[in-house]
Amino acid sequence: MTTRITICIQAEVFDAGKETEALTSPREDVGAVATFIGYCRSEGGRLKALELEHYPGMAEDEIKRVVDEACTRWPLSSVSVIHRYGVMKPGDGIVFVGTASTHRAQAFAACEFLMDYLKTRAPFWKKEYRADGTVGDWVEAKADDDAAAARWALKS
Amino acid sequence: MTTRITICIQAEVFDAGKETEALTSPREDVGAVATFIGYCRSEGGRLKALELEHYPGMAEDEIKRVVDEACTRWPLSSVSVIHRYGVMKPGDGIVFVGTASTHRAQAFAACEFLMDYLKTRAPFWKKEYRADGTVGDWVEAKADDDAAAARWALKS
Amino acid sequence: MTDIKLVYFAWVRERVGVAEEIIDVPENILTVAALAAWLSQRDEGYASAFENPKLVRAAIDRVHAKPQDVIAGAREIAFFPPMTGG
Amino acid sequence: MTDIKLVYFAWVRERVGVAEEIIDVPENILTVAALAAWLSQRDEGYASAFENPKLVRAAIDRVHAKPQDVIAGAREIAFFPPMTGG
Repeated sequence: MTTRITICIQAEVFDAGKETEALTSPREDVGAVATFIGYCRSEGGRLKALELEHYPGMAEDEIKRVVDEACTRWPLSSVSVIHRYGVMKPGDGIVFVGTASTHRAQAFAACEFLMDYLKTRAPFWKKEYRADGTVGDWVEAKADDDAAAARWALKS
Repeated sequence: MTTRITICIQAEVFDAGKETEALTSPREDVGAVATFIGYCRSEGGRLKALELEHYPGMAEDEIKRVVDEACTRWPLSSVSVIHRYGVMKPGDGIVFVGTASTHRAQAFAACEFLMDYLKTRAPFWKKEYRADGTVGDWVEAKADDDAAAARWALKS
Repeated sequence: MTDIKLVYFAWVRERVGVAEEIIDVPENILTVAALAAWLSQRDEGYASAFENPKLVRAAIDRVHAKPQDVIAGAREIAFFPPMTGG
Repeated sequence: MTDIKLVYFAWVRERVGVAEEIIDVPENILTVAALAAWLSQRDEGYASAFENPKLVRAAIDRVHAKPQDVIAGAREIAFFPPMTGG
């Protein structure tokens, strides 16, 4: 199956609705689309913003590698991954992942796989800016995220 | 946690982008939105349309019951379920399920749970209309779908 | 005898020939399964609809029901094939 | 000696004090771990960046690398904390 792949590393805001539509249009063989959007949170009002730093070049390459891996595991007609960098405010979208397939189980599995991967392998780092005006810490990686990625038995 | 719940059983087309946005706006505590859209497929050109019949009243009630069940299992800030009835052409959206939570694992799990449920318990039935102009069969329920729902140990 | 509203969907509806009806159900018909068996004796359409009881599901007052569930007090009973929404 | 481009991200970059640099790496530095250990002796900033080697990840030519991976032939080596994207 030929998979239509879109990968964008960008500073600009994305439109989740348009990205979702683009996953199917104009195909008539897509039965299932799963999407995920990760947002910047205020953490109960504690944060004013997050700054996302990334490794240009490697970010694209690494995401492409895992999208290719997803395509070997599930029959996907389309995959879109958009990951933003720069400063985000609470409520702003940071990442969009969308997968299209004939059946729902494949679309869901591929979408969750891609997100678990992005969390642990895509070269992005988040720094906190606090609501009180001070610069916060770099967000620490979570053991939860490693465990989530390990479920898929990723070669590391 | 108070969950904002939207359930619509409608003939009208839905706009997946607007529905996705509505899941978060204007909240700043949502970190993760998972959505699923099920589409009418042409089945390789074999089908001209699907007609969805439903049980008015029970459809709303039954979907409300499973949304409530999802809310007891995962901390969700918003849940939207839209299920259409009537005649759909290949490429038309049939169902939209969206879940918003603080973290992605909960949003994904709730979204997949809701879809697995809808497939096996929501009172909707699909009839095929073939590309050659003849009326086809009622779509048969799949053992796969029962197995998918059984994963969640739903009380039946 | 008790008046109960019966509703049918999909191919059950097509075979029975009506979408809904009010029927006097004899007092000795106690369960969903008994009701289905009794209905299947009414005419060929009902017989065809209920010929394989395993393929017919039911709801009592808009809640999924099992064959052995008691119908006493029901206002509306629905019969339909396994669902294929979503 | 071999010229290698080194790039740093997030708090590794902040502690080292530069985002990227070209460094002559001695021929006897064979692995990622050896390179990190050698860099940490350059000054306090590097020492601070690499003080807990378990917290520093590396990539060779934009592919994730392990501490024991050989750096021979590398054009660009990156050091950074565990990733927190998505």
